[in-house]
Amino acid sequence: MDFSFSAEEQKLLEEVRSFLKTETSEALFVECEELGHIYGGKEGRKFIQKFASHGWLTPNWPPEYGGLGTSATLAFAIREEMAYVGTPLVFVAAHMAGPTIMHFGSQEMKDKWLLPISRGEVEFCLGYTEPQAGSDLAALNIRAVDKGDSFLLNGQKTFNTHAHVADYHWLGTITDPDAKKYRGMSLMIVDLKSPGVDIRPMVTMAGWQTNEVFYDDVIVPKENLVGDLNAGFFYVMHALDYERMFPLATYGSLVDEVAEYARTTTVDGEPLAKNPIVRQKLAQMKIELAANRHLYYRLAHMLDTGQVPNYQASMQKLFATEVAQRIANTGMEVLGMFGQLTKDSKWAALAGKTERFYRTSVVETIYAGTSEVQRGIIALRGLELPRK
Amino acid sequence: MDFSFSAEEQKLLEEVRSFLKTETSEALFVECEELGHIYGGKEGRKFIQKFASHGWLTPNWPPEYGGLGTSATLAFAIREEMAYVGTPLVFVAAHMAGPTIMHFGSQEMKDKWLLPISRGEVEFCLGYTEPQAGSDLAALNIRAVDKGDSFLLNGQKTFNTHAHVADYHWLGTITDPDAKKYRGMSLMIVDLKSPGVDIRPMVTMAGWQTNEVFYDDVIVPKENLVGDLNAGFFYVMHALDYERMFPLATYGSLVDEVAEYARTTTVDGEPLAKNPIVRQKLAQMKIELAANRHLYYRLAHMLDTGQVPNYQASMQKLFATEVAQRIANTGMEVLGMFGQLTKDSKWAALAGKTERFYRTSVVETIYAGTSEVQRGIIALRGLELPRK
Amino acid sequence: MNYELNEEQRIIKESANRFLAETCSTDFVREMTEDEKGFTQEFWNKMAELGWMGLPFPEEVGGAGMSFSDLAIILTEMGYFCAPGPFFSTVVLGGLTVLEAGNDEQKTRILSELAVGSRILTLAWLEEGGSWGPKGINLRAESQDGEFALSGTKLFVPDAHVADTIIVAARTGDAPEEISLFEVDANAPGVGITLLESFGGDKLCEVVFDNVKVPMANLLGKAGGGWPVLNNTLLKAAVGKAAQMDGASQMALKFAVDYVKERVQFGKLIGTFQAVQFHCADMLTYADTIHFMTSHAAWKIAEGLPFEEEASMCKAWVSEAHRKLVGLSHQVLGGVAFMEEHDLQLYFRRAKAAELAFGDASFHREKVAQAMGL
Amino acid sequence: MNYELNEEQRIIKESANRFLAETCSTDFVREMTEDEKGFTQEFWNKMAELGWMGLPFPEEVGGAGMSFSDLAIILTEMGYFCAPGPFFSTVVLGGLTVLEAGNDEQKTRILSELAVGSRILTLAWLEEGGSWGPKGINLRAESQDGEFALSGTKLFVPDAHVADTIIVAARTGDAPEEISLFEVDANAPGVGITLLESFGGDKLCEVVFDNVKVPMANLLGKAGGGWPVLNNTLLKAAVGKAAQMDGASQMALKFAVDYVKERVQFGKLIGTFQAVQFHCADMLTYADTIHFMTSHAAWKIAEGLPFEEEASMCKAWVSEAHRKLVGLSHQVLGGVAFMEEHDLQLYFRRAKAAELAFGDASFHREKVAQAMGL
Repeated sequence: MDFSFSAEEQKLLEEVRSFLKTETSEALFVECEELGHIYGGKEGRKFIQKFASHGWLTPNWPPEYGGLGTSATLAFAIREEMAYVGTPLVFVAAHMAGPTIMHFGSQEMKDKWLLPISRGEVEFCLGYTEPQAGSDLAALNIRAVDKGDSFLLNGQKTFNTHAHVADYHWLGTITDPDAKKYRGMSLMIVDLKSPGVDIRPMVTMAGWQTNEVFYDDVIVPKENLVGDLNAGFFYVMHALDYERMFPLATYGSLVDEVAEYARTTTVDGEPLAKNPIVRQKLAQMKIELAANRHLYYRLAHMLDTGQVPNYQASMQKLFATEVAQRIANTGMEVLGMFGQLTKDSKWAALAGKTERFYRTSVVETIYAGTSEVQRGIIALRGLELPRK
Repeated sequence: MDFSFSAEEQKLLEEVRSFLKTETSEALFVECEELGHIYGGKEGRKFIQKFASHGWLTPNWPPEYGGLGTSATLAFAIREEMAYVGTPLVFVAAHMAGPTIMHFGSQEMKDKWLLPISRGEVEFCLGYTEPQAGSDLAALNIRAVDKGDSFLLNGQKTFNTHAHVADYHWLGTITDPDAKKYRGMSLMIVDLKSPGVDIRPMVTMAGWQTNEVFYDDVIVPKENLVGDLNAGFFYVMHALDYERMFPLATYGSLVDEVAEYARTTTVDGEPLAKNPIVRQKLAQMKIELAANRHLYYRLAHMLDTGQVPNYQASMQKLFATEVAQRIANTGMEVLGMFGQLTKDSKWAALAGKTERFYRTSVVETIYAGTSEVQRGIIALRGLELPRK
Repeated sequence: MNYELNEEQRIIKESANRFLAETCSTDFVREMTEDEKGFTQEFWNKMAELGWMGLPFPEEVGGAGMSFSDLAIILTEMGYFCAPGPFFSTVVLGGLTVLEAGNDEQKTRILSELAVGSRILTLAWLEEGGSWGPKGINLRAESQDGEFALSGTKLFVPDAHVADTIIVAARTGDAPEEISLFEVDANAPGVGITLLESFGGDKLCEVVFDNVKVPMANLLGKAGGGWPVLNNTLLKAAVGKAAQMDGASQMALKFAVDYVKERVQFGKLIGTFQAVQFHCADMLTYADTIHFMTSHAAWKIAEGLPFEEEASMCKAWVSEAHRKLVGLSHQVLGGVAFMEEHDLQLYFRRAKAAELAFGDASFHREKVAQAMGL
Repeated sequence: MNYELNEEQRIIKESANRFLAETCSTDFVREMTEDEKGFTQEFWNKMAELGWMGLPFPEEVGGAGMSFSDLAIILTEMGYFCAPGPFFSTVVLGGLTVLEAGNDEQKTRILSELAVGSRILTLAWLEEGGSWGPKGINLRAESQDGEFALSGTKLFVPDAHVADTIIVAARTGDAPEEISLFEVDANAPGVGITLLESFGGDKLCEVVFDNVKVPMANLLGKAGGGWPVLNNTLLKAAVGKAAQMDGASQMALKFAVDYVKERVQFGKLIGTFQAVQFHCADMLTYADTIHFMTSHAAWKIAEGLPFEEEASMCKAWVSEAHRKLVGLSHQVLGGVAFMEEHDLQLYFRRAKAAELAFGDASFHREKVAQAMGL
């Protein structure tokens, strides 16, 4: 057992921290907000390309594809640092599509995509969910029909966060409608500027934007098929095992800020921090963050030792997102009436961060596999409970 | 809406309270304990017969069968009073078998059983569960074969609390093994002194005794069949709707005692009751007791207005038993190290009541329909969610 | 014991439900949330015509002489539909305080206007310190030249921006509870009102009092005797807020139940999944206990019985149970209800605002502990 | 970062598991729970032969010079099997205190005997007041005629009835933290030991000190300097207790999982019901987090790093998570495990005792709050 970073890892993390401190400009955050709390505009890309130029976007990729060949642990740690300061965190191209291309893509595909991705030059967005296929990926309707050199795509996706600023869609689509479920789906890369693609904004209750994407006779060159035809479901599952991680440091930063608020706010002549109930609540959040941190770095450790995370990734997602909701709610409780004031309000505490997180936290236990889906995976895969 | 007892009800409850205060002798509790924390010995029967002589054992029965013709509300309230002082509470004869006989029994059966039951002269015990049929009553194995004037009974029951002191078994048994599930079960009254009945003690982790009962060619006279042949499952379900109630006052008394302990115990120079965390915990228990009380009296109100409790009874059972577990645990938390000492220990707090309740509380969410069964009923019957 | 509404109450409930179903669509609610004023005169006038404003006040002052339980029924329906506007501020916060503390002249004058919908009231008590107790009230009312001069800042004053009259809790002495209540004209010189942007969808204001002159006659109740009145109003308001949550719970439950009966995933209606069933079962249990705890506290108030402990038990329970219920509804509805366009978010926002209003669960548990003699 | 045991630790774990599987059946555990002494000399000697007693002590005093992490592995396996006896009292409470506070003579003398299993130790610190802090220690040690005289009563002293040596925390001054530690012969005149009947299955004692004379040389560490040492030991003991809960969690999980894979109700294996699956999933999540929180705190101690915050985070989390895990196991097993004859009740009892021991979750959360600068 070893719960520390190596000296080398620490040094690199120190550099990342210092970069994040100096390079996260006001303009970056303003742009994000204007894009519907979504990173991917000019400032965002400038930032991430500079960040990526150190190899930090894909640190555990091999150097030939633009990585540093570091441990997964370090990659996980870097994401925690990014999460803590509130910069964009999940890069579909670098963190989901890239590894799948690396594992399953043709040499041509690797050569074409991996270096630009590692440099932060192209942005992808995820295209799995459809209205009737939320937790149930076997229920996809979108069709890609083989037209020789290309596929002809028709259908609809929903909850495509980032689509309005991304370059490409990392799309799951039916390529064999007659196949048994899961066996007729393929992954392809679709240029979002293709004729026939219609991206319509959807606004969430957290204020940030996601999108519906409609495909009407969209042509996708065959070279954009990822790996084998009809193997998409397998690739998605594989990516889930390898790529799922939910750094909770964003919410961790809220705990720190709420604790600081409690230390510096006086109620009835006493610092809020001296209220035993407030103390219990904040300490509990600290403890749950610590527990999550172990579930998180266990995944990295497994990757670093050649193991494939499985139910462990579900457990971390489940745990992290439920903690996230408790943290947001605890923040609202500690801040009291002041917590409900939004950013622009004169009397807002913590610049409205708490109420924003509180709204955002609603979706945490829903997206990327609901808590119910995760508990099922833990039971069936982690404990091998019977399916029937 | 009206949340008060009538003046008449209050007066009668006052009498009950005063009776319980003076008539619950040390000898009664000692005997109970010696019988494996089970009521039904000599002292117990003396007590209940005196109690019943006022009509209080079956207050809502019609006077011709030994009741007072009161509201169900009053009957529910009397049981709360009994629960609070820790006297026996559930009488299978008076509270489960009797009402079913009244609804479905022949006139002969009513004439034979109801008055003695209302006077507390006969004790029944429940005989539903079998090793393979816990939550699932459709899985009974015990067989009663028609032999003309009688049934011949063979099989086994388990978790028959009270069997070692009761006179009769209120038994669910298969009478038509070829019938579809639920349609081949009958209820009958079996004399526990019959030849071929073997009662073996089972000791629970709470210290109290329950029993396995083995039937080996036991003869049961036909007149002991309750209502129609093969209609037993219907009767059991009907009784559940009408007779389920879980007065929480036993645990309520623990809350009061723990609160008193907190008021009178000083830790680090301050009364435990001044500890804000202790205050929150005890207040929460008080609140949950109040919420349960409404679910409880709603059932009485429904009965008094000719409605049939359904999911409402499941909800009360579910809620009450989960609160019971939280109360027992809260008691242990407030008492700290002293709570784990048992009754005979010199330093035991509250004479070990807390640790005893803590052990007992384990089974609350399991017996008489697990919390899982109750939640299912609430969803399916209360909200009409789809079965498939 | 009787767990059902009486005939008259059923009629109140049904007519309120019918009226709001017709007039208070969620489109209207959304529009009013964006609207600076937060309600339309038309909507307000209709409620007044229905006699809602005067419902809990004596007939002598133009009210209907009905009980707090009856008022709670209206509030429940308003909660069910997220009805906007200063009804709660006017009737519960303002009206009940005047009824409790005002002299005959004040009661007649204020409540008769209130009852016909021509006077909007609110109550200003919270300040910067974030305290719920009397020590948190530091806005001073200095007595000078036969009048009072008020200076200080009140926060979280609901609907002050549209109020005609603000009842202000002000400090008139140094002892902790030396608080007095004043009827203050919202348009008086020196009163500065600013809307606070709040996520709950309600209209909370900062109200700055800059040497605002208030005539002696505008003192409500005895000088220095304001705290018990205020405390009383705030506990009633807590129960009134619980009634709104009661109604809102029914709607959040309905969203979920309707959805799980039609949404298919993995080839099945999701309502057939045990996990979904259990979430819904827990919602129903929360909904029923919310309803009973609220009804009980309201009944205590209505009957003129001591209601403090029941009010705090009610607010403590309902605040958390309602939040959890709405959370389960979100969980069951999944991504669909995370969209701004789904109405559940309206309830989610109001649930938290209602939880915080008039003391959250911890605050009221502490009050229950006091009542338990701890 | 490395979340796995190293090779040596795996060997320790496997051999401990093998030994206890052979020698420590639950029949034995039940027998020892009834037994007044609570263990057999044979069992004790075997553990000593395996080198368990001396494991965390330096080689100079006959120990194995291994780390607290290694010790935690042994404790985990002991928790898995509910191993009885005064191992924890002797090694963790007694031994680690001597190691920390003792001078060379004391360390050599006491620990070398401890390491071969010929001296049983325990620690007496709690008293009637129920306080966990130094103020709760009121048993006085009066210095007179070149020795100390101890008078007072200690409670909840584990295994005192079989101990050779009791380390006693006594008050030697009036300042809150003026506490000193003494090595006291359990058989000294004036020492009166009574077993307390406790539901957890462990052996807790009342120890009365009636003017017990203790030579100066038996002072452990500096006079008045006992509190930091004691506090240190108790935090390590909290982590050690968590290690036992870690092992116990694995067994309680195993009971449930084995059962749901074979128990049929409603025509199905109950492990196919989503509700049962979710209970089991939550158990596994508790088990994994318990394991990591414990391993981390133990590692901090082993590495000689500041461990106070991790120890308290560990005990706060594990105390509650383990109780909930055992509760879920009970819920899944149903009536079967409510029977005395099912072994889960052994774990249920020990779970609560372990939760209370060395401070419950609230106590340690408060410590975490302090560490957070709140």
